[in-house]
Amino acid sequence: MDFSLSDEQAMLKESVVQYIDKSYGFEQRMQVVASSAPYSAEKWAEFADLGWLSLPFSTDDDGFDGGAVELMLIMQELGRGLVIEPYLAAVVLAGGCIKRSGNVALRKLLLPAIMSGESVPALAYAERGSRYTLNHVGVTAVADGEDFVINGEKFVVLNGGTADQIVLSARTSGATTDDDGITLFCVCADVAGIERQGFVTVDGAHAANITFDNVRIGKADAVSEIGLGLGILEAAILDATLAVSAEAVGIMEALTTKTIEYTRNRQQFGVPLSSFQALQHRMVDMFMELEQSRSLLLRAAIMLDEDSPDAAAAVASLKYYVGTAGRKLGEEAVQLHGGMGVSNEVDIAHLFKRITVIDTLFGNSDYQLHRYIQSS
Amino acid sequence: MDFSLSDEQAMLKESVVQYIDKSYGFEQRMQVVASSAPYSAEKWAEFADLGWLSLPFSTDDDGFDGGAVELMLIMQELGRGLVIEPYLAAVVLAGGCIKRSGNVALRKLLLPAIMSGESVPALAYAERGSRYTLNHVGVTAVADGEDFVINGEKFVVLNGGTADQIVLSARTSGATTDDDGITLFCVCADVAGIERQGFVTVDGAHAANITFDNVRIGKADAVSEIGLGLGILEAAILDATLAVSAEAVGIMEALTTKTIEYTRNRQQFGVPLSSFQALQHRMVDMFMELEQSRSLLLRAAIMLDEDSPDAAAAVASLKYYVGTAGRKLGEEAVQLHGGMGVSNEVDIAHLFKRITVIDTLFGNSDYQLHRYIQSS
Amino acid sequence: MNVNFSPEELVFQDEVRAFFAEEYPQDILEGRRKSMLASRDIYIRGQQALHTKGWAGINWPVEYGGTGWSVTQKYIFFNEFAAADCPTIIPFGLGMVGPVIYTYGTEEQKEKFLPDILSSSVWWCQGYSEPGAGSDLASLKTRADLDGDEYVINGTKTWTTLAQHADWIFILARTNSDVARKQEGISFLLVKMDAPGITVTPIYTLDGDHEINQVFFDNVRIPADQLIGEEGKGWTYGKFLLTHERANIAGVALSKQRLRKLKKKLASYEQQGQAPADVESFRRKMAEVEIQLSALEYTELRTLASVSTGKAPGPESSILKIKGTEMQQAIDNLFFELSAYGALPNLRAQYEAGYDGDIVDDDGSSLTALRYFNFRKASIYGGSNEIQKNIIAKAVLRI
Amino acid sequence: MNVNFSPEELVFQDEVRAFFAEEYPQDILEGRRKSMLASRDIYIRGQQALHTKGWAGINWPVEYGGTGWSVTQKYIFFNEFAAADCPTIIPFGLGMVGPVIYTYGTEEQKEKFLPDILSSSVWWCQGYSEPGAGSDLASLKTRADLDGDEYVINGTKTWTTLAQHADWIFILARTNSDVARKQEGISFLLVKMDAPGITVTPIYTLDGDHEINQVFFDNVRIPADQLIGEEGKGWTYGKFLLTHERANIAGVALSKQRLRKLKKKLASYEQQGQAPADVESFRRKMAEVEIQLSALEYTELRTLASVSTGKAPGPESSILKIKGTEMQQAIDNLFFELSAYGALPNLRAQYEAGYDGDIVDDDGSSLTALRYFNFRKASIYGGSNEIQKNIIAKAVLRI
Repeated sequence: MDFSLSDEQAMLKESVVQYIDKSYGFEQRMQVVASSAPYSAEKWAEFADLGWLSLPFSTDDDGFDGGAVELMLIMQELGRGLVIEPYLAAVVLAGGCIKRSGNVALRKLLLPAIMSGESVPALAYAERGSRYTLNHVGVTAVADGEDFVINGEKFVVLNGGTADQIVLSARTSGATTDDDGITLFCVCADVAGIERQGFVTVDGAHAANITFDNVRIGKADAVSEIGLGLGILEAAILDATLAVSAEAVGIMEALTTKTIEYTRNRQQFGVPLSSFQALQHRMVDMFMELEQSRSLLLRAAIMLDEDSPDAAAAVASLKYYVGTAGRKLGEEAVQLHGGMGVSNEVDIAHLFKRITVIDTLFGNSDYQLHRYIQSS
Repeated sequence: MDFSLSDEQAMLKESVVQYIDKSYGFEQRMQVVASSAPYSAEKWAEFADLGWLSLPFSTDDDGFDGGAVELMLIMQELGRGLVIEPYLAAVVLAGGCIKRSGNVALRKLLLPAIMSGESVPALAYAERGSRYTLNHVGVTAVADGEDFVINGEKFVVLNGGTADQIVLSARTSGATTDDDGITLFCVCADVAGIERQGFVTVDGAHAANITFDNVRIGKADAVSEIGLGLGILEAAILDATLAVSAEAVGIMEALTTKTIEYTRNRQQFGVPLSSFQALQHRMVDMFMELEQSRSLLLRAAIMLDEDSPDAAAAVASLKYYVGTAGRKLGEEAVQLHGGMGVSNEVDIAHLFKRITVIDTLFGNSDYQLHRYIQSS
Repeated sequence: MNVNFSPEELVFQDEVRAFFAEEYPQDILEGRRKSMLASRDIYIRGQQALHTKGWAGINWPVEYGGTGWSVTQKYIFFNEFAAADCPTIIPFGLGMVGPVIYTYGTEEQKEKFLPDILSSSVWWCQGYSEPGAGSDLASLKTRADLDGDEYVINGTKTWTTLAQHADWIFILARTNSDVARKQEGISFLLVKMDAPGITVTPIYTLDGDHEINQVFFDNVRIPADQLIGEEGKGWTYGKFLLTHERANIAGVALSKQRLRKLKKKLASYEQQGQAPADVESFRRKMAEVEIQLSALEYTELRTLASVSTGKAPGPESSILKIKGTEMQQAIDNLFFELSAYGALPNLRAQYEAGYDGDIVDDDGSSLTALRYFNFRKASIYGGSNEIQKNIIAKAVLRI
Repeated sequence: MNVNFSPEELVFQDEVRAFFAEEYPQDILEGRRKSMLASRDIYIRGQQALHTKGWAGINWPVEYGGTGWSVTQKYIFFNEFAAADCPTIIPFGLGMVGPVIYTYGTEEQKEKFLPDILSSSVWWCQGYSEPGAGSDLASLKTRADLDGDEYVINGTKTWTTLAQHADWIFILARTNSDVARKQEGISFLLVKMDAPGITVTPIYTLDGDHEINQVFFDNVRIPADQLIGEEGKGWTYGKFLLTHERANIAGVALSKQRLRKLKKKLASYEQQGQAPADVESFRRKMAEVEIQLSALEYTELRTLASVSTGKAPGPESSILKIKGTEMQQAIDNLFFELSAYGALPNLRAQYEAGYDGDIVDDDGSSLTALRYFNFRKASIYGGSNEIQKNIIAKAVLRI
């Protein structure tokens, strides 16, 4: 057993920490959120320069071959800094499907553009009524000669409004919730028949509902083998679940630190808020939940990297835990900030909103506990 | 809507309060618990004199015709005073079955003896493996001419070790968990074939497992109609569930009051424990749970008395609540008493044990929530 | 003891039901059922409909134009009010300053202010909290200095709900700094919002809504007869106001209605095959809230019953605030959970009156996160739940 | 980062397993599996079996006869120890006074005491708490006055676990009252339990067990060389002891083993048709505990890993105490819940060695309530969980 970071990992961590502390201020972030742009293209280019966009891709694809531990390290800091750029959507979700593709030509075409920051794709998997189940795929892809014709709607596609490429799950055979018969495709967002209804999400990010109306696509655009896409999708979502959990831990860290700091400085009844024992004990509870979450994160990341048969259960337990404890911690942080906590001007409110949204992504804590029980 | 007590109810309450405060000290109680006797015969005689043993019986049977509100009033105080005498077992459970019997001769025979304190019966309904379901009856009563022959075992019969009469549920037809085919009988505890293995329960009361080995009994001893006993049993258990919930509320009151008093008097770090805000807020939580429990108790009692179709759901929700909140409150009381809380010398420990046991009686909070959902 | 309604009460219940089904503006109710957000106009029209019926002063004595209703009548009214999906009654006039004026005001003040409050022709807001004085309200710094027959007011109020709509504000201000206890120098004043020197600036809450404000007072002059009662007694009146408005403070009727809607939403999700994976666990959580609400309803009724026998609502009624807001928030959370990805789009605009773009979300899911966010305030305002616990500890448990 | 065991560690794991399967007294393990209560003799024989193997000083350095094991080895050992159902190692000698003696004791003291501790031929108990000094330990009143070359001890210790079996006791006593901070006048002393003037009286815990005691000191004289380290530094040594013994303090291995047993019990109840009515809800509660335990296991490993790199176990390890005891108590509670009416009979006697009466309860259910009751102490002793939170607030969060 060894819990120490390798030199490369320590360097990666250090560089992300420094970038977030020095170059990613809350006010700049809020300017982007207030603008019509979904994120800062400038920041995205910096991420590319820093190599972050290449992190999870294999050295065969000219990536840095980062695993779950590296993903954990970067996402924790993106969480702490409330980074609005679509790292999750483009790199972890869409990139995570593409990198697992056996379609070498497609990989060679798409991955370099993602790593350079030129392409910022999205993954469309959820549907109205699918909740969190990945095999619920009602969008159809019907073979027509060498082509497939896609029809249907995808729901709340993160970064879906401005993505240049859309990876989507479509049903090439079987019934709506069959495991078999799901194929992943990658389509250019501007092809005929795609309509995107973009919107802002409640945490200030951007997403879209996307309808496909007789969208024609070639076999060469299949990311997975025909009918066998669920495995790739599940693997990408597992990574993404770890990623948002790590992001949540970063947010929990920020919420805890900022709450302690606020109560130290805020005077009430002539003394600092932090001198009230009832509040102290609640902050200790926050701290303990943070530490327990860190532990489960570490555990899940290592198990994923070791390809442990319990990795899926470990990720489910992690996501369950950060869902429950993270949201509670967010509520406590807001409560202890009093009126300040519910003002949109203050970072606490945005950290709280993001950690709430994270609970919903890829299945909330209730769902994850259910999965954990089924898988253990 | 009217939440005020009638004059008779107010008098009843006052008399029980006074008795508990003046005549039922903790030390006397503990002497009885330490002795080999299951309870004090002297106290029991006093209960009879005070009319408590006649409370729930109809005026036709020379009782006082008390309803759920009266039962609530008396049980709250018995809880507060940690009364060890088997009021629940003899009067509410066994008496509650007998009073609903259509067998007038049996009623006229048994009830006067119960009301005078001469007979102290028990109700045997649970079995190994029945958990809390009343229709799980494996004890058989097979018709043999004018008689029934009883075989099988009843489990954890409260007051079962010394009861003179045993009311029991037995199966006269059908499969082990059928609703139909259950008959209630009343047998003399000393007839041939009954063996009782008595023991002390973890809260200091007495109970027994009772085996029936070819116990022969006459048709005249049937409390219910043949095969139709479940309804009576359910009604008696519903009353009893209200009764122990009221007892729990009395215990919660005592736990809260005593904890506040203890923390006021106990000095730590040079100041009273009660001056620590973290502990104050926890005591406020105790108080709030007590008040919420009181409310649900009142609601269930009134609904039972009004024969509301929602009465069973109201009792289930009450029992669920006092189970959850009561046990939490007990744990908090022990915790705030520190080392004193886990010493067998101190009343807190016994209040805590009793409220823990109450959660188990007639179905714990988990079971009651399940029932509530099914009945609403 | 009984909880059945008397024949007279049943007649009253029918009357209330008929009123909401027929007389009350139906367009308002329909809008609310579609989860539309309420505008200033909607609030006012709703309250004026009540006034027309004579039901605006729910807790007011008959002599001041109130209903004089019994506890049971109020209970019936609020249940029907919530079941009809009425927009909330803005409390600052009818629930707060009105009772202060008829209790402590002069005859002139009563004549001048009460009719407009009852008829909702004047919108009031409340100036208590300050940037440096939230839970520790008594440390407020806004000053009102007597200058001839005028008070000159300087300071900043914050957290002022819907001040942007308000015609008048009631404030607590310091009229005397030279006192032993900081509570003693505080007075209760009425200020017209168009007085020179008042500036209102919005504070956006975390859900993006403009509901609260800062109100700046820069040498604002008001006639001295806009002081309520005695100078320096403002703290007493302010506390009266906070402990007086207990009817419906727990919001039980509204929470019950929302729970009914939640159950409907779950049933419809189940029909469409999109119930939570562990639907029984969700049902247990709903049942737990429902039971807490049943308890709270009776805790409130017990409190009101005791008030109706002449006792003042005691500090134990802080329970109503704590548990009531906890239940509101628990229900918010269940709506959010049930909505899954549907909660993520921030589609406030499309629910506003006059919106005619595409409807992205047709079952109200997209408002669940926003409401959940917004109502985190419930455990903070009106004396935070921590302050309520301090009150119970001190005044009830005496520790 | 990795959590796989190295080949050497796997060999070690096999060795530990083989030891418990073959060398360790099997009658002890069988008795434990039947939920029998442990006697003095059983504890001692168990510890002596470890000693024979050289595994008694688990956390001790090799130079004092310890194992010198790595964090991973200790982790492996404690998991196997728990999985084999071994009776707990009584901590007062091996875990507490031993490390104090080899760290702060004189060479003479080391020679005199350490071998007997390692071989479990002497039973130690701990004299910290006093009737008036529980969580506020530093306010203790027991005095030790130097008289020539002897200390004269007067006072009362309470909560003294298994003092009835003990040959020696280590105590904190006040040797100087004339100090600025009350912590400063406290010394750490070793006392033989048969010294004249010592009286031990039992305190029965709420489950009826005799586990704790009061120990009275009435002019008890001990040689001055039974002082550890310097006079007045006892507080430091006492704190060292409390923060040093962190390995296994969270009890994760034991809790994991108990959770395995709970699952078995549930499976057998399901087979017999007597599972809880809402078995899924029970399973969710089990899963929640299991996840908390996984987290705690890693929190502990992280702490130990950081200690193994030379850092002292910090105050953040108070988490291990708080969460560890919470999990123990949560599992107690689940056992109690699952047992239903089977938990009610108080049948302690029939589980004791030598009992030959009727067996009322054959699945251990009747011990579940008693254990639940008894282990409420876990969040009180060793510095109550409230004190642990104060420590974290002050020393980690710096508030």
